[in-house]
Amino acid sequence: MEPTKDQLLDIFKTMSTIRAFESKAVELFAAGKLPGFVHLYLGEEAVATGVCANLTIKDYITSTHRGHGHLIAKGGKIDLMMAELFGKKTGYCKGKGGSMHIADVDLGILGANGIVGAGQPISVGAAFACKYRKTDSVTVCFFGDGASNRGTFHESLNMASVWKLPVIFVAENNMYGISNSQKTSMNVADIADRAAAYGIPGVAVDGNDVIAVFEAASEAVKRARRGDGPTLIECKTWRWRGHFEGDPSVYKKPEDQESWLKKDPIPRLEAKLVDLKYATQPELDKIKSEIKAQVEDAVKFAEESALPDIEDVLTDVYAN
Amino acid sequence: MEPTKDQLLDIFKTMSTIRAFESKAVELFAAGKLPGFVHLYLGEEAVATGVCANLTIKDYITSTHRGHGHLIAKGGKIDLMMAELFGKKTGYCKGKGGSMHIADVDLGILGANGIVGAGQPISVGAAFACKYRKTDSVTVCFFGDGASNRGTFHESLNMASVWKLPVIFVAENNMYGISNSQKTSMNVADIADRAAAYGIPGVAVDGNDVIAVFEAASEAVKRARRGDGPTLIECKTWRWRGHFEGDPSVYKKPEDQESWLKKDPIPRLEAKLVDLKYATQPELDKIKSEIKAQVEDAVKFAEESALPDIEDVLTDVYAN
Amino acid sequence: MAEMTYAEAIRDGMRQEMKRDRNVYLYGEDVGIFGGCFGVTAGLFQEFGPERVIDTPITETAIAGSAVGAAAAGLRPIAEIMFVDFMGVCMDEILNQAAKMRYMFGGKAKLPMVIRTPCGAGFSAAAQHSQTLEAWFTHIPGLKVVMPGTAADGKGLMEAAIRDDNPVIFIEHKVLLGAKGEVPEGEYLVPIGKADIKREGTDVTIVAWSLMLSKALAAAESLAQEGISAEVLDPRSLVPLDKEAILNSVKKTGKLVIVHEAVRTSGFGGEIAAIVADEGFDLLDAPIKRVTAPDTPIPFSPVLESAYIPSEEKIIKAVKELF
Amino acid sequence: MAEMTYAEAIRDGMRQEMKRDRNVYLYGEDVGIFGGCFGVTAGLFQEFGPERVIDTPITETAIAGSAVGAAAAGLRPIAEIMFVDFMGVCMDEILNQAAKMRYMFGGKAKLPMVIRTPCGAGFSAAAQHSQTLEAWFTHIPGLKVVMPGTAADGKGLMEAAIRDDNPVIFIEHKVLLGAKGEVPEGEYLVPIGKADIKREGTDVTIVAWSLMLSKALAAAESLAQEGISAEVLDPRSLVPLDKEAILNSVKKTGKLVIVHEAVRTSGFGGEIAAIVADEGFDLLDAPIKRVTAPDTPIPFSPVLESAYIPSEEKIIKAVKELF
Ligand SMILES: Cc1ncc(C[n+]2csc(CCOP(=O)(O)OP(=O)(O)O)c2C)c(N)n1
Ligand SMILES: Cc1ncc(C[n+]2csc(CCOP(=O)(O)OP(=O)(O)O)c2C)c(N)n1
Ligand SMILES: [Mg+2]
Ligand SMILES: [Mg+2]
Repeated sequence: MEPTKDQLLDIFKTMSTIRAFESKAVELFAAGKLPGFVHLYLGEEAVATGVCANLTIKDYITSTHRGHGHLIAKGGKIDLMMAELFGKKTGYCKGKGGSMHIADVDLGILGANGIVGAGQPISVGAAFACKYRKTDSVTVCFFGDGASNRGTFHESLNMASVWKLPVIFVAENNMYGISNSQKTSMNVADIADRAAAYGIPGVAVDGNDVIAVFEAASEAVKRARRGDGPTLIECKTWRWRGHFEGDPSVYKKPEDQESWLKKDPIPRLEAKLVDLKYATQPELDKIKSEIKAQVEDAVKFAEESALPDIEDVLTDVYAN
Repeated sequence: MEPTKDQLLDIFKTMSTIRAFESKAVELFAAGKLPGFVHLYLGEEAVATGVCANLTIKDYITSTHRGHGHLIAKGGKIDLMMAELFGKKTGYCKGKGGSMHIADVDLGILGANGIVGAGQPISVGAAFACKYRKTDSVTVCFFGDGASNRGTFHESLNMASVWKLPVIFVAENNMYGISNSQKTSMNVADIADRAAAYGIPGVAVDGNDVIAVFEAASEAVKRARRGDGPTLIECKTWRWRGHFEGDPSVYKKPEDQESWLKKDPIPRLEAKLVDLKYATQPELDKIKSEIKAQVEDAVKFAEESALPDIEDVLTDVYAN
Repeated sequence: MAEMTYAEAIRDGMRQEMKRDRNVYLYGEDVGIFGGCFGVTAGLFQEFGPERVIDTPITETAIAGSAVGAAAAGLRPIAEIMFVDFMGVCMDEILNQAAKMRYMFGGKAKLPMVIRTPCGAGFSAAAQHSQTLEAWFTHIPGLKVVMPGTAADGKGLMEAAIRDDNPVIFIEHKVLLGAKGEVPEGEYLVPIGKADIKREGTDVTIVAWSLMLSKALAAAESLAQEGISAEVLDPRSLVPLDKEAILNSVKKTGKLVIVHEAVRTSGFGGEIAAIVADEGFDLLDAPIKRVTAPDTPIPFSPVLESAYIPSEEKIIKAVKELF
Repeated sequence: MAEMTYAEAIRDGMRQEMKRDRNVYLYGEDVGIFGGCFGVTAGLFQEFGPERVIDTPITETAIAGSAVGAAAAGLRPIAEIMFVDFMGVCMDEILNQAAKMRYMFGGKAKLPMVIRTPCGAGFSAAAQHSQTLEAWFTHIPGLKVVMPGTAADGKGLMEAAIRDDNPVIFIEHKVLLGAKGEVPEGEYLVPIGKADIKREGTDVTIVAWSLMLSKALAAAESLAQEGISAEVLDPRSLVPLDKEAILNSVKKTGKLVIVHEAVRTSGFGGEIAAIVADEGFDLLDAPIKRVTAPDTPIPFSPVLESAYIPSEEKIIKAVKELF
């Protein structure tokens, strides 16, 4: 199903928010303000956004180490996220989790995850819960091309398939797992082809074309809500930055980087919006600068927030 | 490639040895002479035999909890095996391993294995060693339909494929993993179809037709020796007995059991041998009774062997 | 009270909670029609149906990982891992997901899940099907670790584990499954974190759990005949550990022997010894002894296996070394 | 002697053995061109080529499992697991295959393999990238467990680990990677199983390894200024453990403090305490103290993380409690 005008404008806002958030994170990391590892989603905005535009607050997602985009697309609050990146008490996890562990269970966000592939079986469990309760909620599992080689992928897709669970597996093929090219890590061109091993539909789309992503996800979500089981969607995209901030990406070919930068999903969407007369370029530019201001506010919130109390080390280990 | 007369007669002997060994194990277990778990290969003899007839002593295999057939087919000595089943000092593992851990590294048998799927990555490592050393040895990895759902399957086939390793993955689809039907454990009819997920050939054969198994394995072994990488072969067969001795198999349909018993691979091979005039039935019967006598000798050897010394508990933990 | 086996009691605990709360369901390999590899779940499929008693493919990683997802989404899964030996297959899910999610999320998740699994040697099942691995789980903050040694505790701790809002590793002992005991009928809860003095005594404290409890009790009987009065304390849960109960007992007896079936090095006995050697140092009037399996894999042959497993005799010997 | 960092020293140890023996090869995620996530393998790809320094897909299970197969077939793999935190993914391969194969096969296999992996907090890498999990491996008979605390030991133990015919878990500390020290050039072997007294003293024994060694040494310096003479003992390998060296030191000092970065409960400190509380009970004139991380996952925020990691101050405090 094609996105409506409202949907497409929302998609634009979400992609722009991710772009602004991540661009700010580049700066903040370089300025030494963000502790730990930071893995950015720049260039991949269309994937999370196109998929999550099909979800409601009652649906679940599992995310990865490269999670900011997924979280924003699922409704995560950028001030709480930013405060978490800063390790502040007001952050999503009270400063205990950091970039790789941001979660908002009330929004159905079952967490970024520092373990490659770990979200896959978790998504199966969340989808099981929805089916068990006879709701029509679905779960989306985001993971990378690298994660597609982990055993968790196989066990999770198999289990989801035999139990016909409402889960959509979204392989974000950004061509690399750290320094390892997808081409040398697997002997199939399309990760989507692996769906056949589980008797489920598999579809590969241009992950920089948000409408293509939206449409594929829309099909898969409908199928899942209908009770027809999982789908594997592969979105081909490109990680603009190093694996983490600080990685000079020596393993990438400059010409590849260059050609992918030209496929930036945001101008592409803007052209479409203008073309469809859903908005004028000045309107879009205005939205973008509003979003940038929101991100600045989030940074301000984070910077002004208090650090966690030392005693907090010991709390939140057990419930009750 | 079709098996030669000599090969076919050898195959007959091997299958008959497995049959006799396992039939004896049924008796011995019922008589309380075999401690621990015993998982029998009755009815599946054509798989291990047809595959291993293509191997030499320099090739490797990894086996499973249901390993007696693989071990015999790869040249394992039935007296040392039997003594191990009895937990005797003269057994393959000095009584320390038992049925699930019999190994003969000098014969290239890297062990039966109590962990479902564990042989898969081990086989990849052995195949890697052969390639690294630039020998033309290959490794065969036997595992069940149930094991085809484990994460190890995925990681191993993927790694073997991207590194073009000389390994042949043999899925013994005996239709059950303990009580779980293959049909409800995976959503594909043929396990062989999963080969496509790794860009390697996959072939499904009648696992009760030893010639079909031989031919498929022959192709795969040639391919591996040539340096063209792994193959997945699925052999459809049936486990005659319960999962382990003592399991009444309530989950099997009697009519399925009955129809599969009729597909006994040994009479089928006998008919072929007679047909091809490679042997007369009386000659074959004579071979079978000789083999039975050998198995009786193995039992005698095992029964007369000494138990391990208590002090042996503490030895063989570390080399040196 | 009713006489039941340990297996029946644990099953009854599951049944009580499944009747009480529809969010509780049970799944694992062959737990349905087959009734579980050791029959612990027999009959539950018939009673609760295929929606709540579910066979899985052979995929421990997906079993444990999906329990995390289901619990985070509000269910209360009981997942069976057929042997504790197979926990290595799903350790990441236990270590990095189940145990840490709540803390990493700043307290904003609840993971009410139980992983049931049997441990122990005694059936000549050899090195990959006979281990006792509780120490690993006790080294993972965020988990609770429960190891009942009697039928009644099996039931009461199972009900408590299911109601607990944290991931609980519930370790059953294969050799105990057929052991009978008096078990309260209907709802029955044993608090997690409270030790039980299974036998009072004045001369030495023996701490033992799971199967070793019964061996310690038998040893205590023999010792009584020789004039040594042993107190036998069953911690029942290792995390949380009822440290006070142990220290109180040592205060009375001045001597401590710890018995476990796991291999010696880095077994949970070391933790208990370390606690007492610190906080109870002044209470001790003799070295702390541990009776454990040796540092070897578990051998197959029955003669070797029975030499391997800690025995009543070894407990008696260790106690006597202190007098 | 040459001054090198701990990372360079470990790399040099690998290089020496790779030059010496063609059966030695190195593989893991991003160990090639990328040089490893922490740069430890930088340059080895260029030196030894793609046949001997090999990038793998993200498949810890296949990495560890294939090391077992390759070792059984006669090679001497060095497999890298990028963080010790990911060991849960391949615990079955370590627990049930690598560690047990020799024993299960009645002594008829040799598994010369090294699994290298970095541990430790200090980079705000949070709960899934900062753990220190040696205790698990010490609870698995059949493995050796090595944890160098200096550059020289890093090199010497690496060479020894590669030549060892058993599976060795070689745990590097991320914070130490850049720490410099004097390291012998050329072939250099430090025997596995021999402790090293890194500082002599008479009043208290501090046992510490990996990063905690340097904190213990710093604490000892401060304590010296207050008139307390601390002996600092580095076991270097936990399995085999040089128990005699520890007992000899305690014999001299009468007091024992154990320091480790792992969480307290069931950390390896418990094992050492238990050994001394048994075999060295009469040597002790004070309780045994442990300085460890608390029983919580590792928090992200630097303020929390630094409160979490055992510090020089905490070591000093623990020692002073004994006087
Ligand atoms: C089990 C596990 N292995 C290795 C890592 C280290 N690691 C973190 S991200 C990453 C690459 C992941 O690649 P991919 O799945 O393609 O995701 P991307 O980073 O490209 O988004 C690796 C190897 C990890 N975190 N977990
Ligand atoms: C990792 C693991 N999970 C579960 C088991 C218990 N188990 C032993 S054999 C078996 C069934 C295996 O089925 P399959 O792979 O089809 O082999 P088959 O027994 O049919 O030959 C199971 C579940 C195990 N040994 N290891
Ligand atoms: Mg990627
Ligand atoms: Mg099967």
